[in-house]
Amino acid sequence: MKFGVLILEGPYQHESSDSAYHFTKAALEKGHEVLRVFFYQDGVINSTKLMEPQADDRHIQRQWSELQEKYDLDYVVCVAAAKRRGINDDVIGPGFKIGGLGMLTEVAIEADRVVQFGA
Amino acid sequence: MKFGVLILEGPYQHESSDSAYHFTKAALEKGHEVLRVFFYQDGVINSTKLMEPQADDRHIQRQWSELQEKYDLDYVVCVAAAKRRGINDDVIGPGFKIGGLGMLTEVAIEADRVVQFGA
Amino acid sequence: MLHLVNKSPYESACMDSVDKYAHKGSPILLFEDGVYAAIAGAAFESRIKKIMGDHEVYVLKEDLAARGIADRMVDGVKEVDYAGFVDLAEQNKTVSWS
Amino acid sequence: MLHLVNKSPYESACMDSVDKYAHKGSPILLFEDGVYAAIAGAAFESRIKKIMGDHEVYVLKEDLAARGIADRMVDGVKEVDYAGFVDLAEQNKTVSWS
Amino acid sequence: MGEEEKGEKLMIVFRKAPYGTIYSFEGLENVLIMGAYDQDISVLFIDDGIYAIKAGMETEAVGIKNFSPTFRAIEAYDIEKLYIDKDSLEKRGLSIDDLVIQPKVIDAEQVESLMEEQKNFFMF
Amino acid sequence: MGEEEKGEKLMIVFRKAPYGTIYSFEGLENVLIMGAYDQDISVLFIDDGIYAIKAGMETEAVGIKNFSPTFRAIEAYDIEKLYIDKDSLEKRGLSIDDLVIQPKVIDAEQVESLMEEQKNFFMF
Repeated sequence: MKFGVLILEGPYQHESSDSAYHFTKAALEKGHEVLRVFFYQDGVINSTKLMEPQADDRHIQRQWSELQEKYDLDYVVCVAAAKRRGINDDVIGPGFKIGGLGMLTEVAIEADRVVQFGA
Repeated sequence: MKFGVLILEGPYQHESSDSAYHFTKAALEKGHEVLRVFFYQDGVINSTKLMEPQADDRHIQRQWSELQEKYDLDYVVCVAAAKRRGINDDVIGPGFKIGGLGMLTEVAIEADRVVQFGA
Repeated sequence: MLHLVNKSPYESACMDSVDKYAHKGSPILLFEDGVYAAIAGAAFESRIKKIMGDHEVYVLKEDLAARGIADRMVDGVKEVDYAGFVDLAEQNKTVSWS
Repeated sequence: MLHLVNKSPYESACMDSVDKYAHKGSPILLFEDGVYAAIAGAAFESRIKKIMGDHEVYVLKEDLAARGIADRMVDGVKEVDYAGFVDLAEQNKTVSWS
Repeated sequence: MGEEEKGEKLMIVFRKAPYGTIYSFEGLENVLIMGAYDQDISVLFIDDGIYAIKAGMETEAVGIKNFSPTFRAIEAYDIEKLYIDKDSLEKRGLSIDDLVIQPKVIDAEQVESLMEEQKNFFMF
Repeated sequence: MGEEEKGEKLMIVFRKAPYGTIYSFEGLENVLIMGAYDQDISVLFIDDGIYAIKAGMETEAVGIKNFSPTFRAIEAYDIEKLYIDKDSLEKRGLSIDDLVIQPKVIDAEQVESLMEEQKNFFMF
């Protein structure tokens, strides 16, 4: 099945990004396609490579980047939401790209299911 | 009276930072002292000079920076919370400084009132 | 002690906590989405009126205006602007429920 | 349609919305802080049991374990792990209440 | 033109109050973008989301942009399926005449049925 | 040593559930720091905050650090005034023996009085 994933909350403050990550990973491990992971609202902050969590904590951006590399996933960070929150091409980690909100509509059209995390 | 202000939510996503800004400004205009504004949890994201809101929207970091300059205020961005969320010395705007969580305890001791925004 | 409430009573249980823990006579300030608690003719009206029996309830003018509900307030609710918010915080210790 | 709930019923009105709008027979998945809705012996127990009369209620194992409440679930609630969450999302359209 | 020709059935649900959080504003941005894709879009207002279209907002003093007039632009984007939950309105002390746009008033059962018809949702 | 000598009366209140949001974890970080300042600190658990000290958390599968053992360190920091609201516990199906620490169980009226005594609060 073709999934889309939408994330609306930032890293660490809410569990949404962790939940979305585990869901996406589980879907891929079961052989499903994940057409796109779209980062909207505070969700855009998950993409910053400037985060430096404590050594015994997970590194949310790197987890996402590693998953992207392993499965060659499409990660889109909404440009309008990102600009408001100080996220731009210079700070996003590997595997993320900044793109228009239309790319969320596209995945809603193409994917069988869009699963939303946070709001 | 000596006030302290504590902000726990990020810019744009929640109104807390706007409310804290209007409260701080009103307190200063009435002649009160504001000993420190402490940015904790997602509140640390208010300090990033990388934010670029739309032209017809307020620029939350600049509003805070201008208020700091006008009244020579003390703004502390919690280092542990900031590191988790990708905020560091290179991205904070004028008037903000990164500091330890102990500086929140200090203002709770010294200020007559700490007013908390968000949670 | 001044109790600050910034969430809608239809979405959040903040107001239940204030109702439970606030000392009789302590003022309550509704601001941000908290102002929706004081709309006349709404489901929460009877609750807020009951709460007003034990507490002065203030609403923040600026947040009322933003939401287009300044003319919908339950009788007896007191409007304050940010300067009035500062005065309340000067007169009372503050605690935030959100 | 699968209804996803990630907030505690003691803090948020999400579950009221699901109860109101979810079609009879639609499954509900409690995850993140939503899992607190299914604790046996808690105030929400009677509500969740009533909801279970109309809906299959699932809870996410990983979130139960994290919160130390895996052995506290109301009888009849079904545990799934993330792989099971994916299966539910494959079998149903999903809608998120948070 | 039949609905089949209009592409996928997608729904944007507004259920959060405005200004306290940005959900409804960024949700509206999403609606406007979706309007350009010629799909079968429905917009639904439930719970506190009904407050997002209250008329008479004056946001100057809070310093936040008033986005409610932009809801009027939805129809210009050829999105005509607008719905609002009757009970949410009543419970919150508003009527349809209090709003900047007049979605079709439906009850909770109709909300359920409408949701069941959709392919994908966005909740703001 | 009299309380007056211990400086200001400051209270940290935990009222949010763990892991769904970071409030309780970063609230705990704040408690540990405050412990170093030799003030008259009280820590109070109410509402969903009682879940932050549930025993038996196993967080490996969600990939988030289990912070509950750190609550046991509070006493080592010379913070001895720990309270929990009786009704919040009962309503949420827990008892004092279900917790990693055993704060003093008090009722809502005692919570009120305790809060009235404080100079400043932090709500997490």
